[in-house]
Amino acid sequence: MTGEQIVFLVVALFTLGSGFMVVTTRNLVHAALWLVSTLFGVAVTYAVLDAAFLAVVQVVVYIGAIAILFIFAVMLTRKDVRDQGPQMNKNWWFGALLAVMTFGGLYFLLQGWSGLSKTAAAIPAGFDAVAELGNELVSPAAYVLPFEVASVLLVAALVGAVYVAFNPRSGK
Amino acid sequence: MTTETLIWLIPLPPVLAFFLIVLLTNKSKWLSHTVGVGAAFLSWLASMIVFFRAVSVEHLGEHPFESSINWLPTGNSWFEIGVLIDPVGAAVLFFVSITIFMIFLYSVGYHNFGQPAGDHDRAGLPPHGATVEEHGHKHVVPSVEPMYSRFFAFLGLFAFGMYVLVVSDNLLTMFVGWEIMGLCSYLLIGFWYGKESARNAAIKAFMTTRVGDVFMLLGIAFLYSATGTLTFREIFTEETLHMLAGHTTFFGMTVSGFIALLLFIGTIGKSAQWPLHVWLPDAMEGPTPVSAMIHAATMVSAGVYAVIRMFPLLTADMHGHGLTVTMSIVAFIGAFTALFAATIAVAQNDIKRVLAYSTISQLGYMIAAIGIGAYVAAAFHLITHAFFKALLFLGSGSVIHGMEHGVLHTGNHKVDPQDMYNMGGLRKKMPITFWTFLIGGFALSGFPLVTAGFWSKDEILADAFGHGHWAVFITLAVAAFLTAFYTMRQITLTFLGEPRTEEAKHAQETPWTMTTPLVVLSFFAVTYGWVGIPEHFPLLGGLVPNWFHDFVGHTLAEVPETPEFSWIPLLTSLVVALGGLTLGWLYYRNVKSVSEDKLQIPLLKNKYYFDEAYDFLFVKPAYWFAENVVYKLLDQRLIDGILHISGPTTGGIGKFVREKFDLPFINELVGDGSANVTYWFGGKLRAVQTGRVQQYLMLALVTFIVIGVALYFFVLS
Amino acid sequence: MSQWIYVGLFFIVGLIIPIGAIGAAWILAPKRPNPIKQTTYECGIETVGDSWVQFKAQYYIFALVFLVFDVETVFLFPWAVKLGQLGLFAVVEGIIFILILVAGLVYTWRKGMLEWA
Amino acid sequence: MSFWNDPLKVAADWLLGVFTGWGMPEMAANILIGFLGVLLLITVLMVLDIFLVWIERKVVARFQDRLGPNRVGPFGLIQPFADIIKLIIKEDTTPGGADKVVYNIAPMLSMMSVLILWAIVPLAPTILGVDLNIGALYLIAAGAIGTLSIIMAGWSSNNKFALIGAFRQVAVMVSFEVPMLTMLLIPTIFAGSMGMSTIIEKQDVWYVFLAPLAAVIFLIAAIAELGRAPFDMAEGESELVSGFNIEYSGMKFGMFYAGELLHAFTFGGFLAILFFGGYRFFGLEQVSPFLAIAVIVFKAFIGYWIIMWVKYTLLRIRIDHMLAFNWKFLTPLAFSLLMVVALMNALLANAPIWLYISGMFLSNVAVAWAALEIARSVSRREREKVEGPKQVVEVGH
Amino acid sequence: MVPLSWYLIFAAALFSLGLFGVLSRRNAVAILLGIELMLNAVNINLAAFWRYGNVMDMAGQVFAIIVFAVAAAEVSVGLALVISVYRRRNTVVADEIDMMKW
Repeated sequence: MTGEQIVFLVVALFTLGSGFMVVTTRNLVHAALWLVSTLFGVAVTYAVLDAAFLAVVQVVVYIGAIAILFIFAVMLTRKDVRDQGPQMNKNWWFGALLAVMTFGGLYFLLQGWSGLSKTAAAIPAGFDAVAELGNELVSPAAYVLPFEVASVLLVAALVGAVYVAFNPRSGK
Repeated sequence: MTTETLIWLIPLPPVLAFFLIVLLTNKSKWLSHTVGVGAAFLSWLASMIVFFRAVSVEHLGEHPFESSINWLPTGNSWFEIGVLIDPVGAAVLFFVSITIFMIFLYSVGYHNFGQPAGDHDRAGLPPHGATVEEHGHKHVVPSVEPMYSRFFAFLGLFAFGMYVLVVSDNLLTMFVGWEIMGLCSYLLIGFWYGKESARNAAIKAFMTTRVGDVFMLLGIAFLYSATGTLTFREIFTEETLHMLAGHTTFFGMTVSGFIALLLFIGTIGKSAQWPLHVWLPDAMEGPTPVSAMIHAATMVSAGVYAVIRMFPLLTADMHGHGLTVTMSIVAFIGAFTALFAATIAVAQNDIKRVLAYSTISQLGYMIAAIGIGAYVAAAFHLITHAFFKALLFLGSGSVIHGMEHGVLHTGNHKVDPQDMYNMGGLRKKMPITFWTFLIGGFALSGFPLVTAGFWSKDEILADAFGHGHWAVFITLAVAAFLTAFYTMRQITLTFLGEPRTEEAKHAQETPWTMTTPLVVLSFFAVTYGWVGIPEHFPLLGGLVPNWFHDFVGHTLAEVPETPEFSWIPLLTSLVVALGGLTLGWLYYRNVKSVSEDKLQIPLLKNKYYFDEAYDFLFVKPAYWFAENVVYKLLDQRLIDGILHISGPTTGGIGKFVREKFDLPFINELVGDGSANVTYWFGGKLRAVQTGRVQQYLMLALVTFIVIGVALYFFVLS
Repeated sequence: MSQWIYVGLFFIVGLIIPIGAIGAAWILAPKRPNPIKQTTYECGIETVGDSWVQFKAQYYIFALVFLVFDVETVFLFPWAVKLGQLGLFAVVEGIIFILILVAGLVYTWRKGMLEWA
Repeated sequence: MSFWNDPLKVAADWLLGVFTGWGMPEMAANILIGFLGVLLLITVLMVLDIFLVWIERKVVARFQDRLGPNRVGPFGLIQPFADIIKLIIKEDTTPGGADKVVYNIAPMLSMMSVLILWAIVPLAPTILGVDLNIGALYLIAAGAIGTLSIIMAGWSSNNKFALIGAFRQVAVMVSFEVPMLTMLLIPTIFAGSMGMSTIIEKQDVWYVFLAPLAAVIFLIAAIAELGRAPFDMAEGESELVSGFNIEYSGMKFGMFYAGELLHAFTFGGFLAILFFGGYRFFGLEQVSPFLAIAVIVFKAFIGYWIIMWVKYTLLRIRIDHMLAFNWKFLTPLAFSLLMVVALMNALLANAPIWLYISGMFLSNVAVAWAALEIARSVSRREREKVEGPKQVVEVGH
Repeated sequence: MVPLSWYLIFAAALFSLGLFGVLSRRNAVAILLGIELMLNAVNINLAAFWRYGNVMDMAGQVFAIIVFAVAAAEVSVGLALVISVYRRRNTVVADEIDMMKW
């Protein structure tokens, strides 16, 4: 077992453990904080995968913004669930069963796939993923449309969220 | 600028105007309509340049203007989209750009720009008029539309859709334009969303056309899977068509015939052909008559345009003059619609509804023409019809606008300004409207020699006769007779005689923004026919070269031959046109009010629900799944009405359809049966609808897993 | 990968130092808790209710707008890196991208959502 | 290659020899060396941090016409050590109802978020730290962890003041992060890379001369990010007592406090790197790595001093003004500047260097001038709406 | 070297965890947390396929970035909906939010 494998295993276990806490912990703020640690684990996974840009973006977007948004939302809807009462609905066992079945199904399907034991080729020297990304994002032959549409999507989300949550007409 | 670049630019100004108006200028009415009309003008200008360049090019059919760009990567090649102007496209672009520009201009006047805001107008309702004080006493004057800017925004989007449809070189972007127009027609019909009828009509129009569109999309998908391309010029090559015609698919039809049939169903929805015609009369709920005109003169033409575009596909498996299955269906639906809508139009009292049914009927003409292979004639009639029907709609709008003036003057809001029996004698009050309406009406009736309608209609009849399609020929001839009859009825009731109401006496001519389009369109309604006079026509033939046939005919790989000249169709069209007009005038010139009309006596009792009765009788076939119960009640009232409206012909057809088709088949078997089944299932499945997202998700997932496992074990292994 | 090992070392050492400092304090400092010491500090006034007060929705709005612009800049960084070699067309694309987002900001502004009140 | 030209490599080579001599695998040895290097750097930083306390107190005393610490040791130099001893032996109370785990993790994260920033700081041409090619985003990512630590501290204290303070602080931090991110894009555009060392290498002309406005906006956003005056509403003593760290005492409080000071110094360093040429100073960095380190530390101190100068000069701004200033002025300005710079960069791509520089400089000045003019006229209108002399209009006869 | 399968199984496990959260939590905010986990699992797959496929082809990373944007949009609108529902109906329990039935 090489060092990289050990790193991966540690990170994966840490991530999955945190993920398990996200879906089971009673306190929602804790759940959000566990989510942060899960996402940090995913960021480390990206780093292990040499996707440096994704790794930092993961931290910037998820931990810097999405987690904060979650915590704010929990605060704003706080009075309701508190920490008492069941946090799972009455069909939770069925949900768990389905989740396990999904994992089993995915695992089963992956087993039958030939490309599974592929190993990664070395990154070519002088390869700059960020510059390459910049190239792809604005080149008309590649992803310029998704690039622009992403901004439309973000604006739509902003406008929609502002309107839905805080439409002055609905009042308090 | 190259012509190709210019073609790319044609659709842009209206859509930019749409965004400009929606985002920036919607507070200012003046800015909004300036932007809108300016954009329409730019598109018109570009279209004219393109058109004249297209006309001056030799062999445009073989070497059309085309340019395309890569759009979507599909595996290792690209799906291309682009623009194409071939002779048909150029001819259609010509009338589309003119009518759209005229609509924009006309809307300024129609929505009372420059008038004060209404006393109690609200957004979503038609303006009710404003009180102004002048020289000490109060007047009621028309008030400006509250959602003036929004109207121009919608119009802009609509124009964008139409231009995209016309200039696109492939079915996909054409379908995009098609759907944009579908959306706009929904928005415009429901423009006065405060009125429930408008809301319902909007939904009806949207849903009905959707039925057709689903089939059209299926057709497009089928075509793509069969050929791997959606570009017209690639599909219509010898090899591709031969390949498509050589294979058979469902029901023993050839692939090309089946695809053409699916695409044609889309046209049935869009062009309001039987049995999906029901939305068009209701679409008259839109702001009269601007959007009505859009639906009637411009958008519905899109359906016909689509079929004309698909003509090579339609005829791919044709041998000699024998009609293929699909062509027979097309011809039947067209001819049937032409006759059937004409019979309805005879009994309408609402000035717009007459025109709506007339439009359905005339579109049936074109479809029938395509069905019998009269390609050029269909295109010709499409264009002449667009001109004179646009003229008629705008004219009727002008009439209504004038009548509303009278209504505001007397203050009696119970008088329906659209009912022709409230009019009469308007020729003196509204001379420009009268003369232009007369021209449009005569063109519609096919008044011999001078009007455009005559030449195009004659060409269809001649084609039907020349190729020996007797059934189509006779049906269309009867429809032409009825057309002339109801047109004259309309003109007589509206403009001739003496005013029948106080309101009609106080009607007023409309402003220049409304009359200018009328004059421009009436010019084309007359002259456009002269470009397509057959060469062998007695006396006139050969004076003007048959330019249209030559020009448009070259779109196809082989130019269709003109049928031998024969006196029979010519005499027929002369007789039906003149006969219908004379009869209509003789019949209605003495009618001072509804009560004096001997033939209309039953109408006295049933004055209002004739429209609905007809509506429900013929809506049923398309709507059997929706409104069972309601029309059962109305059915009881139908028979009397039908028998007395327009004589035994109409009544006979109605009775036949009702007794042999509707009642046993649709009502009992399909209607009630499906309703019962649906109800039963609804009752059983209600328990599943808990409204809880998580349970839905679980259910979906269980289904997914079950299907996945089943697929894995039964299909993959 | 290898450079990330050093970043990881920074994380580890960055945690070890404060843990060491706090740990030293934990070892050395006296611990004599009593209920009065453990009350929350509110300027000497008795605490009423718990710390869950009603929060302004504006906090959420600011986080929301931030999130959107945050993701936006993520798209813009690769663009900026490559900008020098891409020419005017790419610049215009980026500017369109920014303008669309600024439109969102303007909407929020016009809606009065950026006011603190 | 002597020790004086590349001390890091010489030391590393020597250590590698030592460790492998002990029978350690080479990879493990390398990691151990890295660990020691990081430990050394961070220890130096912590010591520096201790003196920052002294500097801060001395400087603020001078600003306020006082003497500052002057009893313990020469010039009061021993004072911070006394402070530390006090922090360590102070009783550490935890409020009842606090969420203990989160409460204890928060100060550590706060300190860590500052320390990890130094991973990407190039101290000299040969002492690059970790040369990540996504350096600029790393800066923001570390800031995200800092934000998180504040919200954790505020929430876990079970104290209204702390929670409100944390919320305000976070709202301010995330808000000002937008112009900051945007301004980070400008050096990125100039250098064609996000890596800090590349940005320094490319700064033959300091970017402050190319984009002075960007430097100013970055400075303002950085100050807000630090939560220092005039943007320290979150811990406004007069209403929130001390903000999110109200319940912390002893060394945990010390972590927040030291973290803040070091953070300010670090941002001084980043200001130097991004806009003032980093370790470069007229070729001085080529002479010796130690000189380069001296240069960058000196520049960082200048940045730090500016931040202090602002802090002790300006009054605290109300939170609504603060956020309005950001969203309605700074953010639109930052985006306009970004667009202008991107455009000018493309337009002047092939221009001679003097034209490029002057064009950039002038466009920056133009944007700044236009923004100020707009702000001035808008505020004049607003002021007139509230208090201005209303014109007396004669109402009709 | 870590084989590709490890990443895929890791992602599948994370996905299933998220799915469990989505299906079983009562609190709507917690459901959104679960969705975040699922989105991240997808992103791990995208990054892994990028690394183990042709590195020069950036499609994997571009998609991952777009997933970031989608996740941001999803969270902002999702939480806004939750807050909106909370303000009107004073509940964030998913089972009680069943207005869609009518």
